[in-house]
Amino acid sequence: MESILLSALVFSPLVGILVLAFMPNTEERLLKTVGLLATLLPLAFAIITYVGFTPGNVNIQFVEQYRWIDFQIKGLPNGGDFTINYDLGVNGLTVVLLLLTAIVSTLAAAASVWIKEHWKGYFMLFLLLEIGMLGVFASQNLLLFFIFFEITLIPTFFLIGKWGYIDKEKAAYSFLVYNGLGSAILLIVFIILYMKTGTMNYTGLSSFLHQPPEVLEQMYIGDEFRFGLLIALLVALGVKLPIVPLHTWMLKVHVQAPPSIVMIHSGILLKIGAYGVYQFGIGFFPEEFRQIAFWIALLGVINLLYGAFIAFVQVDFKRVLAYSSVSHMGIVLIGLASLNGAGMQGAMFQVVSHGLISALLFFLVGLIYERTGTSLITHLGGMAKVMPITAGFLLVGGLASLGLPGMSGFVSEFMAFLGLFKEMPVLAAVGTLGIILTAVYILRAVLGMTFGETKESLLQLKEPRFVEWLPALILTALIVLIGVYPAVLSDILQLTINAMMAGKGAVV
Amino acid sequence: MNPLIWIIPVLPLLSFVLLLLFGRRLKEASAHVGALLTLGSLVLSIVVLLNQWGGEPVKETLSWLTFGETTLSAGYLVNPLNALMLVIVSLVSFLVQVYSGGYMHDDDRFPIFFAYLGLFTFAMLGLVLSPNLLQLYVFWELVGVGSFLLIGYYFYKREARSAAKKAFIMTRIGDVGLFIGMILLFWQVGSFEFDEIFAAVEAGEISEGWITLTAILIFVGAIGKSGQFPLHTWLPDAMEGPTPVSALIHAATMVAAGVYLVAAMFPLFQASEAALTTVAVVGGFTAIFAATIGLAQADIKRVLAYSTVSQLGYMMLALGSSGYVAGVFHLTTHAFFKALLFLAAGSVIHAVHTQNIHEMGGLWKKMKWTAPLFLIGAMAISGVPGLSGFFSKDEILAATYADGRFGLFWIAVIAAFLTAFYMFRLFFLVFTGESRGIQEKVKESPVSMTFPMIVLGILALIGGLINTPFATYLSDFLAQNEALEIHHHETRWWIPVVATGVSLLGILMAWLVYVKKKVTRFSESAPDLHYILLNKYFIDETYDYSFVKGTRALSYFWYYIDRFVVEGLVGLVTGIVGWFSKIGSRFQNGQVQLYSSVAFAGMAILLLVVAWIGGYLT
Amino acid sequence: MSSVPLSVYLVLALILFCIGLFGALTKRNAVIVLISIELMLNAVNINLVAFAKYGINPGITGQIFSLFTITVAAAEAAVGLAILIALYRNRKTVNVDEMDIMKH
Amino acid sequence: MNGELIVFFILALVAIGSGILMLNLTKVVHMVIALVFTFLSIAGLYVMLSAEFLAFVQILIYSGAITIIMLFGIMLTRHSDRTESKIGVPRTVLVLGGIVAFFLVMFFQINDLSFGEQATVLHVDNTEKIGVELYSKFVIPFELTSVLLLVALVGAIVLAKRDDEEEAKDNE
Repeated sequence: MESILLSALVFSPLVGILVLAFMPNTEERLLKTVGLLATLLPLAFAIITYVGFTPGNVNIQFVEQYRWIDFQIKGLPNGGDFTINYDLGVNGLTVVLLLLTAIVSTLAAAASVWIKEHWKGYFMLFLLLEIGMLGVFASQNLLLFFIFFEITLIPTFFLIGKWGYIDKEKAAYSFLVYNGLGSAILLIVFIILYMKTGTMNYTGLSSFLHQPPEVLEQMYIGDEFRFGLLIALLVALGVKLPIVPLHTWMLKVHVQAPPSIVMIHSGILLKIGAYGVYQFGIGFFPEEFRQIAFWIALLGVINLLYGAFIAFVQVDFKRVLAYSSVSHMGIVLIGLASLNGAGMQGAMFQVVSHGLISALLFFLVGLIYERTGTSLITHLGGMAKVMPITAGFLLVGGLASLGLPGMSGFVSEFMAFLGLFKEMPVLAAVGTLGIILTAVYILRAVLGMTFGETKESLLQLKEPRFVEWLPALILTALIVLIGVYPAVLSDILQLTINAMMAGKGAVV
Repeated sequence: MNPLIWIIPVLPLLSFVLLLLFGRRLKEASAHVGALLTLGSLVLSIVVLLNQWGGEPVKETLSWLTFGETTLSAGYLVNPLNALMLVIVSLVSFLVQVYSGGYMHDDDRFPIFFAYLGLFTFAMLGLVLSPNLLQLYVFWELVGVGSFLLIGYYFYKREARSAAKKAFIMTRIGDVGLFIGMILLFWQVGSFEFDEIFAAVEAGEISEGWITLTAILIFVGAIGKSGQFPLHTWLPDAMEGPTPVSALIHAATMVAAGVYLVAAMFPLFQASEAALTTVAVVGGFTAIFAATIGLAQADIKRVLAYSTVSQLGYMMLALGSSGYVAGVFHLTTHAFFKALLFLAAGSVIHAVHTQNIHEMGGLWKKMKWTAPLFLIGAMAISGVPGLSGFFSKDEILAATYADGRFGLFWIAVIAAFLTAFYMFRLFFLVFTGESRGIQEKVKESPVSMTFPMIVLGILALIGGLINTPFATYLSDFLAQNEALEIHHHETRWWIPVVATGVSLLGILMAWLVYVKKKVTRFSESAPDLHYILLNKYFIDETYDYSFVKGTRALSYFWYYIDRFVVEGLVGLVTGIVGWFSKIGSRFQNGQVQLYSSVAFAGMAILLLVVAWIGGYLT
Repeated sequence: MSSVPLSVYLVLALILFCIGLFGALTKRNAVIVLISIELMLNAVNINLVAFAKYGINPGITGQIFSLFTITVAAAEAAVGLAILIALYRNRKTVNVDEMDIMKH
Repeated sequence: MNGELIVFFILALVAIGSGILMLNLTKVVHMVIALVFTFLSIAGLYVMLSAEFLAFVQILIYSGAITIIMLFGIMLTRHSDRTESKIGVPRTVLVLGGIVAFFLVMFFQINDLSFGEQATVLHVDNTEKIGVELYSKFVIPFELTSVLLLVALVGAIVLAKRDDEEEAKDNE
């Protein structure tokens, strides 16, 4: 039963780090090639995991469990014996997220060709970041989650602060301070949970916390206490997600970080917040979550509209995308808050879909920035004439982002709203305004860049070569695949979500 | 029955993919690829239609998406209405592709154009074949994208860009209505499938209020797509696209999708009187409203565009008056004659390189094919007896009258008069009299362009015969659908007479004003009114100042909130922390005395606290 | 039997200690600071001697302890003054608030 | 009210009064002189507490040696003999507040502290007792103290001695 597949997956980027460590710092091409190849290893493992995953089985699969830390505190009511295991495993949701992580990482590594200096350090940090992301999704206990979560923070900080644009240091600090505070709260919650329950394992915690309130009351876990924990969790993860008004750091990161890192950041790192809300918020405190679901949905709608409105007046395409991320994360919240099969699945689809779409869009931003040195919409009019393929991909990305049917964005948006309309129709109707606004700001930005008269400064541009837009093609293919035949995802997600909902006795 | 039905939409999709991938190499041949594949669809569609004649509806689905206990499916459904629409769509699409082969000949992005046409045709056929609302919505949006891409085909033109954007956003506003309506209906019925929805409606499982609400929301989608008031403004602007596109999308097929949607959901609408009234009133109002604007426009395509809006209003009016057959019938005939008119207009534009009718004139002799065909189209739309438009319009008037909405009936009659007037204004200004513009040698268009026009001309001539008061083929055919209750209303002899009278009167008026010049033009007799009409009742401006500027203002408001309030709060927090650090660092001045003072004060406080808590201070 | 109670000595020592502390913390002249510290030590000595007489275990030990204290205080005064002089030679000041080079 | 108490109050008054005088005088020399009175009255208190030897030591070392050292220190370093107290009001308040708090807390604890019994024979052969104890029971601390003094001596000399280069510079 014990397989080391997940450990191999999570730590496989280490191979690349070790190889890079013994390479000279000056060989640009070689370093980039090795960096890219190193991401293929986790990709291969992720695919093996995905293929080997049995969708019909609700249990957590590929479990690895070893005793890790033992200690004793005398005089506690529950005996005071504590054990923390090294605990890895995947369910239907995380196996998808692992694959997404591996794919986006590989493509982001491909997008790293635009990195101009210190390639060795860049790729080592990059691979370290990948370990963190894979670990976050593969871990089955809070301590491991937290450790991997922190592993994602530090490399990201350096990657932004060293390889970003003009205001990179400020963005990096902003990132670190916000996320550091978030993870501090997270750690406090985790420790409290651990001290109260004596376990860090997700399943163990869920079953412990799903006991009747009277039983929990006797263990000094009263109603207010649980609400407090849940709200603390939401704040901590809300920074990551981000929930308005905790979003300002993300704008700076999206504008200042190098495109490859933003691909990762927007594609995967933000999703940790969504995953956390799902896994911890709903998983541990289903009843409490249900009681505050309206407020979460309200926050989701605010996110959706707020981001959309502001994106409408941005002049920098990167900022448009940053606010659009805020807006799209609102859909995740909406879906989660609806707490029914459709909504939850919509939220999870949105996690995957937005990961792919924003990766695509930021890849294109990188591609364009590399050629033109700008991402200001007003400086980029009429790009379709000189770079029709790039412009075409941009249009595809934009259409996907505004939820065009046939692409993944639609499925998630549709299901999230389908879920919300069942629970809170009025709020949902207000939220649909976001669908219109999304179309408005996306078209304004994308058409502003591609259509219209071609700016003179762009006239001598050349269309990128095939290998350069290959990542965009792959992402587009995935987006369309999910959009046309969502069952590829839903089949694997569904049982996990159903199990989650059954665990809390919700109406499916 | 026919396992190859799904091939019908796939062929144009294939054309899209092929042309997108290999278009650069195919160059000229791409027109042939596109047209041939569409011809395949057309042939298959005709086979399907013939099979439907007396046959049973066909429906096949497979699971598309599962959540919770619910499974959503995708598939295809063929019933009489769908089969008819299939033929109309693939026919017009085929003809337009043939026509475009000539019209777009000099364009260097030729293959892309045909790729887009393929995408659009695929989406439109998919829409028509949808067995459920969700799939319909999916293709509904894809159709919108096809339209958007084709309107913005001349991407380097600023107007094309804004027109494309406007078309997408305006229709999306309507789509959201459909979206909400669809979801609400789903939670009432538990399914998106048409047949299950109708079964639920019939069984009375849904309350009256819900039916009305969802039906009106779905109708909002139709308003957006079919350019009904108040979401009509995008359609005239969409004329920035190439003319064949206007013929295909903005006359014959896509804009008719709204009508099709109402027709396809007709049992739902029938269950609610309020919804039907809404449809009828919106349709009737749009019919006369757009017709009046059409009176004053100078751009040949815009006149046709407003005429399209007006005719679509007619169809809505028919459906709203329970005239299911009338609406579908007019949809069919309109597809023929309006496509014909657009193609003819395109032919004219192709020849004279202007769209302003005041710069044309005297083309009758120079364009031997185009001019008579345009005349046929104009007569058909005006309702000259014997032509297709006459029968369908007559049917609509009869349906409206039979439904007892006399106000709307007279509005429709006036609209018919206005239609005849502005169509012949157009005809006389373009084809008769003396040439007014600077026109070099005007040549008749090549065969690839005239051939489709001839086909459409024949259909416009005889298309009406499928449903005359004497031979009701169409209504019998449509009546095969059991979910529908089709009203047969007795024909009143005076309605055709009135209809003929007003249309002839309109033609006569136009002749008097523009040929004989006996009557002063109303731009001179009523300049204020003309000004208002020329500016389309200032609706664009109103929207611009209310919604567009409002959204922008709101956006800036939120943006500044974000910039100053949210970031200000963040700044405040960091500022406070920074302030504390500054104060703290002031204590780190290197003087031992200060350090010890602070340490001692701290110790004293601790001591006080401990003593206080320990109760030693009594 | 002595008629002066223990607490009076202790209060006196406390007052002297406070005076010394105040001087040590607020005076700028390093010499005065040193002297104030001596005063504080003296206050402590009073306590020790008082406890030697009135404490729980009265005995000679308290006095011996204060002897040590006095010795240490003397040593401290000597070293402190030496530091002061060295400092003065280098910086030409005996003001405590100018002695902050360790901050950097 | 007996004689002993009167003596105590006189001595305490002198000690506290000189202490406060020390705080308020402006000339450094005057301050040191004021403190001499405090030291002397503390010596008197020692006598009252049956610690005659300690009283002498107090007078010798504090009133004598340390005061002299301090005066030397003042003389060697004088550039202005006034200490202009420029300490800011907030800090004075801070220190004063801390001291008052400290005083109050302590005062309430020791105000009526009494252990009842007292040593009666402490004044008999006081010096001898100290000597015996010091050389028997406390011999190791005593030796350590001598080392400490030696270190202090050496340290003071090294610190106060001029650097060689400095000397060389001055001699030029």
